Amino acid sequence: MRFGIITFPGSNGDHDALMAVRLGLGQPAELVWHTETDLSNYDCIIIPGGFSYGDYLRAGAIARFAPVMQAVAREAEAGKPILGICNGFQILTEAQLLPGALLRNASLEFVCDWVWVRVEQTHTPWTSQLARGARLRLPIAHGEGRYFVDEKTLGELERAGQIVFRYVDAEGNATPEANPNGSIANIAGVCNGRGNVVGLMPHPERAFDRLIGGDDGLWILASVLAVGLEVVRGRGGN
Amino acid sequence: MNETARWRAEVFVSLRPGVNDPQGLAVRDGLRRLGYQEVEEVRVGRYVQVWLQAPDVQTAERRIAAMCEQLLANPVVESYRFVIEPAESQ
Amino acid sequence: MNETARWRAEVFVSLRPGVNDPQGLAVRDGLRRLGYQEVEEVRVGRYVQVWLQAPDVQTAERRIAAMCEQLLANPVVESYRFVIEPAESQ
Amino acid sequence: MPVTPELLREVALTEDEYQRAVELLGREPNLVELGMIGALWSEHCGYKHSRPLLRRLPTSGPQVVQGPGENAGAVDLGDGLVVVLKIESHNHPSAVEPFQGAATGVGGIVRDIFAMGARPIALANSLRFGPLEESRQQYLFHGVVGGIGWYGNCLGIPTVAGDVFFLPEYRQNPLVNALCVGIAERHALIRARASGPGNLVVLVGADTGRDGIHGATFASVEDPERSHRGVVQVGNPFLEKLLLEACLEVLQTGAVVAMQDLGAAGLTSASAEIAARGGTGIELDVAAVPRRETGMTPYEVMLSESQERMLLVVRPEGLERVLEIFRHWELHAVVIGRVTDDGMLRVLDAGNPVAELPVRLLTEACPIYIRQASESDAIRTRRAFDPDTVPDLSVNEAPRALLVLLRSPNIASRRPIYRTYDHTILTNTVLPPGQGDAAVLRVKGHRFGIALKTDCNPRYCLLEPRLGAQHAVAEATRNVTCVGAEPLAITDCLNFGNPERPDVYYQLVQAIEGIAEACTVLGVPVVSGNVSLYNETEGRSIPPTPVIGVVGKLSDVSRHVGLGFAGEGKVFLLGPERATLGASEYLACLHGIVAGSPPDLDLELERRVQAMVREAIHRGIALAAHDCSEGGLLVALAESCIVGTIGGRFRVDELVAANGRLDRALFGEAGSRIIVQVAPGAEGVVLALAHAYGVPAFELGQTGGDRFIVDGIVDCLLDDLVAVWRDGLRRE
Ligand SMILES: Nc1ncnc2c1ncn2[C@@H]1O[C@H](COP(=O)(O)OP(=O)(O)O)[C@@H](O)[C@H]1O
Ligand SMILES: [Mg+2]
Repeated sequence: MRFGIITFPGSNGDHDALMAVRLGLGQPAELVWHTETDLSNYDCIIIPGGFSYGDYLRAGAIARFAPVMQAVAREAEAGKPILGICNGFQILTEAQLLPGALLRNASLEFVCDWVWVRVEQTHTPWTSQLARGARLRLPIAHGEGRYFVDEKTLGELERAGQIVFRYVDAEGNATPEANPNGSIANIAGVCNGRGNVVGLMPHPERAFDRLIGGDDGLWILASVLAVGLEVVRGRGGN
Repeated sequence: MNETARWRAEVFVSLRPGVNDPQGLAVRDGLRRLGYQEVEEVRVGRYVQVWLQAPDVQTAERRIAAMCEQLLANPVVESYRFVIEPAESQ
Repeated sequence: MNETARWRAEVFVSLRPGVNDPQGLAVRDGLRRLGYQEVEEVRVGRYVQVWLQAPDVQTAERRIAAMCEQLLANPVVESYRFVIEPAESQ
Repeated sequence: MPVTPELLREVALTEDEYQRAVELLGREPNLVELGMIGALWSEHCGYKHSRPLLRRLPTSGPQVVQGPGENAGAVDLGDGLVVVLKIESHNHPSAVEPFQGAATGVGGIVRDIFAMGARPIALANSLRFGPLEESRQQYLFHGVVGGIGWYGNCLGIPTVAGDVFFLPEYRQNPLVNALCVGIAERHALIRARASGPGNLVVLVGADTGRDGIHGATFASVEDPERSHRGVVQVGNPFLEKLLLEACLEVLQTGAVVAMQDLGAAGLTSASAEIAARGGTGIELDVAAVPRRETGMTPYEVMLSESQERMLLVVRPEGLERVLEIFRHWELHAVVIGRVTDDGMLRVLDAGNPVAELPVRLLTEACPIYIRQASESDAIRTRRAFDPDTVPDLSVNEAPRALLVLLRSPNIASRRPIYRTYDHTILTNTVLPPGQGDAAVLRVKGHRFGIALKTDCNPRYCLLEPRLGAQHAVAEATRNVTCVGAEPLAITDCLNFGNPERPDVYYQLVQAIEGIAEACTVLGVPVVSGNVSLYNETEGRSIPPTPVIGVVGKLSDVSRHVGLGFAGEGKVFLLGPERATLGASEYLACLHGIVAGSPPDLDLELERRVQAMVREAIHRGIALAAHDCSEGGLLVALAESCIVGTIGGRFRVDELVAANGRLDRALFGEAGSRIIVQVAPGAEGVVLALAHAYGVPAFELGQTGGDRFIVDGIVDCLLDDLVAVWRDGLRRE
């Protein structure tokens, strides 16, 4: 499966995503510069972390207007698996390809740590190989990760199964102490209505090897491979 | 644009009521600790000054409103307000 | 304080002229890329709203000025300006 | 032009220095030239007090690929790779605007690393403040930590190590030292030497504004706050990220002859330095320099310290390709001049000459000062204090003393700091901050890894600078050893007061001697560094603070250990059994006394202890290792239990007997001490190893359970220790 990893000026997680896919998954991956307008070559797309355009104004606000984002919107519409990580998640919400907004952490501080998240939905291509309720240990590193939607939208997201990950403690409970940034309802990641576009604040691409603290992130990145396999089968392969 | 003038817009962006503003809380607490007990509430937003060319104030207003909608504010969580005045030309 | 009223101050903090404002540059370039070619310069600062109790507007002004000096702005790189108006009491 | 005393003060030249310049030049310099000479003859650029002293540092070794003199030092790692390292201070700017001051400090040191053609892979920082109880110190602390985090996080370079110390003497003069480490292919290292007359000088990055004019002289004058408001700069890490990527890409073209970052004294310093190293001259036209502000004079353009700019020397035939790459990264790059063969730095303004100075006058003719050195009586008196005159600790008071120390800002958990630094980005961080005595990073595709740490106990240095500096080298290398790495090289940052005062000059001389001695015995060369003098306000100077940054190599990165006890096992103390209360954290925290003589240091023993611990880790018989530093033995044991989330039961009666006092045994400090947890069954091997290396070893006890027990002295829940240690840096 070919992964396209989008690089904006100021992206800094692009290389990590590339390494995670190549070294962790053993799949081909390429960096795609933000001026690119055609993403049809890739089977799935990652919008990585970083500080696109310095995160000036609001994280992701300026990047969402990059030429490549029109192509992203097209592919999202077409149902291609798209994963926004950290700054990528922020860009996707700014572009309104995902609901809600990401605000400054409640602590007002940047936070870098390892956290537990619980898988809430498995109908997305990025969680298809995980069990509902499964816990993953992943790094976070962000200053604007406080997920916000109004109460009404929150109810809709719950009902539509769009809440994909929540911050939990080691026992799997979504407690206030387990919430690193003040996100509403401990939300760590969401998807669009169709489920193919997923955004999350934790960094699965930084957890692909035990030597650097863990490899739970591979579950997320590898899930999409299974989807790819189905696509190939559907095309009449074996 | 053959006949234009120079304008300065001041845009005030703030979080919508109902959206938590931890920075406002922190500033409020900081002020109280410094002895400003009379402070009841603080909200922190963005103050953006934009200098632009436009033939008339109506056009300038229209353009600034569009910039706010598109980029300067995020309608999901923020509201904005602006004022425009002529700027001395450079 | 036995006879006080409620005031709302709007404080506008911006970087002093001449101080590099990378955020302003990024926003300016962003706006231009979006087609707002008429934008000449952008500077991004803070917009702080403070609700406070004070017996009269002079006191409110004096207090707000002191808060700006002490906490709301860093006089080394920033300048500020504020307006005060009566706020409806809570 | 009338040369008034005010004018000379403005450019920070003395009357004598001015006369020297006139003599060398054979005429009076004009205003632009005077500004240029003043900037390059400042302490910051010219090292006029430290240069002769720095010659005493050992700088060579088989591993050294590049010693001092370039933008950064470089050391061989094997497999064709080198590690590049450099530390730098940003003390004065941080005192005035802590957030931006610290942020731009990170920006500067990162540029030094990629100017060598190395990709930056990690950052560290060494910080000093006044007492954290004071609100102004909290403001400085939060500002500095915030600025460091912001810049590094935004750039995407992990900040993985550092050290912090709080002492009243830093109240007016906080210290902010930033260290960056990069990796390069040995053959691709680039030097900042402008060679090849006719080659083009290209300026790339931020537009030039009136930022920090005279920042270099400012950093060499006392009391920044009063005299130099308004020179603060706002950093742009986003632009720096583009610059970093673009510069590394441009080097691949082979068209770049030299690269130099613009730091203190801006274009003047950058162009003079590359010309001096290349033995050439340079001609620039300031009219070509892109400006952020209108109406700037040539003087301002030449001395502006606008951040995020680099100077390159490019072969004409490769120019188009180079500019093309910069365009791709959306950066401004322009040709502003060319290399000449006449040894002159010539500045034009739209073709009209505005300055013409011999390069050597700027760089090599800088006056050198050797000052009177004498120790202050006050310090001699303080050192003579006998800690035995304080009453010994009673057994009942020991648990409380332990809690007081664990809560001390000099000992408490650093998590509130490093949690705000991205330390997982780049996916190389094997031992993150807080987990080991040094950070460990892997190098993808290679078996080896590298370790990194900074250290300096300013109390030791205050009371006895030479010994204190030796301790700094010993502690930093020991920390690197404690994760299993062999110390490879040192980068040092010498933070001192005004060297024109005999007592400060004495400290400087002594500290440099101390570093030199320790480096020699431990076999670790100094390959780069930085000097920051005049750190004083109203005649009150900071304690001498020679910060030592060490980079080490693990031949097999998977063979590392952390500082936290890993499950159950026996614990040993390696190193001297006797400790000292003089200059200790214990005396300061429990008795309010900063006096006495720091622990003495047997550098030979230090070398053996470190070698032994590295071997134990390498052979897999040490499961954890932790250096005993501030707070002494009991604090070190508690820290290893806390980080390992496992209790333990220990006994120290032998040590109490040997030390003659309970407080000295429990909380006294000493060099060359490491506690190790030994793999079950390997206790005999460790003792044999200790014997073979001539290292004293004492069995301390056994880990396990959820209580922290020292027989007859302390018995509490480990969680009670965690609670105070965790929040010691949090003050509201
Ligand atoms: N300013 C800092 N930035 C990042 N990490 C830091 C900083 N200060 C301390 N640390 C980390 O916290 C841990 C404890 O540091 P320190 O107390 O200096 O250790 P030691 O006493 O063993 O030298 C180390 O992992 C160190 O790298
Ligand atoms: Mg310590």
